[in-house]
Amino acid sequence: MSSLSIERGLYDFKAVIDAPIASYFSSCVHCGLCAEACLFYVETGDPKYTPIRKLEPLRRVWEQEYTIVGKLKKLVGLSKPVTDDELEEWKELLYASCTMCGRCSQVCPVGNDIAYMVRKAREGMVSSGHAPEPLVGAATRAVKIGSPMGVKWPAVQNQIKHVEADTGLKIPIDVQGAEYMPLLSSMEIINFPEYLGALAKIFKQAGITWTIASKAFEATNAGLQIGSSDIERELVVRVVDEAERLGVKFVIGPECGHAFNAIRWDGPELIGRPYKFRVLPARHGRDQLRRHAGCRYPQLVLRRRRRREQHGGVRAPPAQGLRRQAQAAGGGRARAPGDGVRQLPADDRGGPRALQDGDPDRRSHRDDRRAPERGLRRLLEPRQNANDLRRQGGAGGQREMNSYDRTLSR
Amino acid sequence: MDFLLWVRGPAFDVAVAIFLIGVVARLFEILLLGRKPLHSEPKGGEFGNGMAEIFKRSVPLPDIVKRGAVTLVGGYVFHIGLFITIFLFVPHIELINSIFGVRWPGLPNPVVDGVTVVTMVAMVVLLVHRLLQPVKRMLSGFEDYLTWVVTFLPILTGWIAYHRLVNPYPLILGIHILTVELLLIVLPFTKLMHAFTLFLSRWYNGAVYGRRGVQS
Amino acid sequence: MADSTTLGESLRRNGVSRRGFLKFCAATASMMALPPSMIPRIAEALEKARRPSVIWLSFQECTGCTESLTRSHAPTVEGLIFDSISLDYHHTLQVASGEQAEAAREAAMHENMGKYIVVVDGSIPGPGSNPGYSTIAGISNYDMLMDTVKGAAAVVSVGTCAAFGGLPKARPNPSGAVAIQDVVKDKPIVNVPGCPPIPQVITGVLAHYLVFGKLPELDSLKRPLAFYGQSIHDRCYRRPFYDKGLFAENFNDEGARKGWCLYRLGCKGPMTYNACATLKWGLGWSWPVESGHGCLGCSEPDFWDAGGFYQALSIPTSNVTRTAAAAVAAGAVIGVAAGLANKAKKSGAAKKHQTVTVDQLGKG
Amino acid sequence: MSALDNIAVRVESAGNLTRNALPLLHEIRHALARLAESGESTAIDLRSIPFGPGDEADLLAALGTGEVTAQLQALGESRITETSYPGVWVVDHYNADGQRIAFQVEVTPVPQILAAQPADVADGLQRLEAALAELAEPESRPASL
Repeated sequence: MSSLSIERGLYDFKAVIDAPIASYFSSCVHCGLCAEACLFYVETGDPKYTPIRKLEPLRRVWEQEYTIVGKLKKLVGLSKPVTDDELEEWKELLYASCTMCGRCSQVCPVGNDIAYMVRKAREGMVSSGHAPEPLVGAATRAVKIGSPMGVKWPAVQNQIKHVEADTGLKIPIDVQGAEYMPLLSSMEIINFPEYLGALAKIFKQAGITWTIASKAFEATNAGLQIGSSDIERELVVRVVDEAERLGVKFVIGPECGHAFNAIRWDGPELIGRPYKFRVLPARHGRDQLRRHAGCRYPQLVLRRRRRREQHGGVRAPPAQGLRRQAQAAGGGRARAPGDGVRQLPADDRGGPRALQDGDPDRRSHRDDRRAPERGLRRLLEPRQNANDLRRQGGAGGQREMNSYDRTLSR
Repeated sequence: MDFLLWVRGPAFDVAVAIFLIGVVARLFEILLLGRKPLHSEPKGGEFGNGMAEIFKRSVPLPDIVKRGAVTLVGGYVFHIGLFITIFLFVPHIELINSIFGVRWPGLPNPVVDGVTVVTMVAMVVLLVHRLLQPVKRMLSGFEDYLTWVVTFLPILTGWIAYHRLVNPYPLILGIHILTVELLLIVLPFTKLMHAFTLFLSRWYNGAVYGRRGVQS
Repeated sequence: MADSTTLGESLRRNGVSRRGFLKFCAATASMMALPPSMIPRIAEALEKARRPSVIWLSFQECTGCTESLTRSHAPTVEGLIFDSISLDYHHTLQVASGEQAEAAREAAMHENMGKYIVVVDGSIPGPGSNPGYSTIAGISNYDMLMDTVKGAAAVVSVGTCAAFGGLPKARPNPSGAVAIQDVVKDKPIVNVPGCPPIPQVITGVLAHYLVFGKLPELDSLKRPLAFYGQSIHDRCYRRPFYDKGLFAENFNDEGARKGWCLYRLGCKGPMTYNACATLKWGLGWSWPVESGHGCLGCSEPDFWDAGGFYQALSIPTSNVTRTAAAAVAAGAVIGVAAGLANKAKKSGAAKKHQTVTVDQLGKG
Repeated sequence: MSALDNIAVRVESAGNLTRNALPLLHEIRHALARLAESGESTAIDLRSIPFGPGDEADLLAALGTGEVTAQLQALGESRITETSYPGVWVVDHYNADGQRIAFQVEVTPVPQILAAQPADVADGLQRLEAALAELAEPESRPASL
């Protein structure tokens, strides 16, 4: 077992470059439109946040290794190799400045899926030892303890007791042959135990058998967040093993976009076979969504930071409407299933995703005490009108952005 | 005249050969990197959605229309103008007909002339924007300016040749053809390759979304 | 032989009235493609003009140029021009032959040393090729040319063969033909290309020399600007159809009958500089485009090798389709080879991948 | 000619389509204006204009025929016609074989070629005087030889 190194990183860069990535890099015309879609750029105005630039190391590896001209340039010593220092510099761009919300992938006029490439580039970042510390910690906790936030099974058991007491319903645990197996995020366990109660009520009403798996209750996949297939696979396998051992028909993914993505889409590719069960999203009907407006989380965080700086470290009172705009980053490691008035529904592809690193500024999110109920109420309406959803998720996002801008510029 | 014969003859052959070898080789180079077989249960169609995305991507998302106005408007004008000047000018149609055996009616020359001017203006605006806008300036390197020049020159020289602003005509016509040959040679090995890979990229993007059941 | 009589005297002696002289000047202006406002200057100059001696050499040619010239040799007006020059040697037209003819040439050269004009039609086998390919009286074309131009005031290359090499120079150029300007470097040269040139253009150039005593203004290919200053395309009466995008698609369609533009049928008008569209042929009767056939570009260098006469100007001269097919095949081979190499590299890199564990991460 | 007419392919009404006479009429209008304002004469060489079939007829029809028609016999025939626009003349020169050698529109009060030329006048005067002298002194003639 060797330690992480730039060589390992470069091998992984080479290994992850596939036909789509080669096509994406070949297609980029440096039009800069992805920047206009990236909240990190929009909020700071700093061009270094231009999404495609975040992939510069990966692009250079592609050019030098997989293109005719690049190989020739390398041969005559015209190309600049990707170095350890450079990757360290890019750590901020590939992690702290990207939520993989995918807005850039949606606006790119040539159709480049930039978020996909960011995910792939992180593989090399991890194996070259350039993953950020907080995510390393989260991944370590996820693998060693079972949850990125360090929530252990006894803590879950404890919450279950409370929920059972509150609702008078039994929460089934490790029931062989149950039909449904919901996954929980740490946030849901610790901050929003109502979620569990709501699930119990729904399943009771529906008369469906279900179970929580004591060895695979955690939905959050820190492997996806840090960008390591190996760790992601390890965490997925836990769920798959338990689900298949218990023989459930359905695993319910969480509201969190990352977590759902990991179990729903990445999982089968990581283990190299289809599941023996199906994965469902926590809420149906999102397939109807059109393009989503993107993750608002960084906007919030960045503006808050700026505000703090401007006020000499004293935190200014949040402008009215700020909370309203606090759209979910999709759960991730720090978010509840819903908070703001206009929770942006995640789509099945993953939707809004959590901020990977940096200052999640959790407290600000929890300022809104009503949020849990709102989130739950939504959850309890499993089939919303599709048009309604579209409005919220599509054009609604733009409207919000405008009203938000107005609020702040006042 | 010797020059015109050279650019219409051997030089054109060489340019077309390099262009086609480059494009085909590049496409194989890209496609052969392959994609991993997928095991997750698909939620929607991959192929159809990918194909649809090729067209749908041409419509910009309302989110960035305002912020990216110069790029979008300039880009649209320039690309449509390029299409018209290349494919709807009668001498060009004849050229295509001689190689591929298909022809179609062209536009009246004064129309193409006007479009050419608009196209050039759009390109100059885009260049200035590239030089001034921080993101574009940061992203831009030698290749970006090179490709601008090799794209602009054929339009400019063609326009000059049409208006006979340089005499004798065979000279300027020859220069025009030579600049096109330059463009052909440069295209496969620069970002101009997006003229082809754009379809791949849009398809891949649309396919991923489609497979996951997301309408785009 | 040249004499010291001026043209004005010569005309008056022939009983031509002043009105007739003015009419002659108008015709001369028109022939030289000069505007009517030049007529008084022409009259003034013609008064004083003296007859130059002209030696006409014919080399690798078809006599088409001479045929064309004789068509301009109509009695009276143009005739007067030729009455005013002294055509001392023209082996097709002169009565004398053999040694007598060559003696006439040499005599003209001696008498007018430094003042005579040499008109050449036809190309010559270049200095590097077999001189036996074309000889006159046992003298190679090259030797005769160089010998004759030695004492010339100017050289007029009549026809595309003399001006640019012409059909003898067409690929593969078996006789190693070259244009006159390729070998005559130290004399003023006027090229009057065309296959053949318009007769008025030939006489127009001579008239210009006669009237003004110097060569006309020339373009970069040494063609008189007065006749070759504008392209056929720019002076074509069918130009409006080109601009409107109305083209004949074949020689028997509606467009052809309506007299639409012949660009698509291979008209080389846009790249051809000549006066056909205005002077026309057959004393202004018609010209190729008016007769429904595209311009062949005969007054341009290498027109015979400039692609098919019936292919549009924008069409490449080589077989691009074949090149394209070969290039696609070659591209596929190169691309597959490069792609397979890439694939091998990629799977090699994937094999080198070592599983990342959180323990490693911690140490990272 | 009837045999030629039987050939299916012929140019149909191309003159009406090309309308090259129109810009020329404008040019003549400007020349006429100059003549009216400053007395400046203009001559346009019609053989340097790219006429299509029918264009010449169009132009002449548009100009029409005016009050003066003159014929000149010098080195062949010349026809000088005033058009329906006074001051605009069509001057058409032919050689002895009836081939056109020059063809102009002149915008001028009287085409110069119509006026008797000073040299010819002088010559005429000489000849007239000689003729008169001959009439007056018929006997002296042989002596002068």
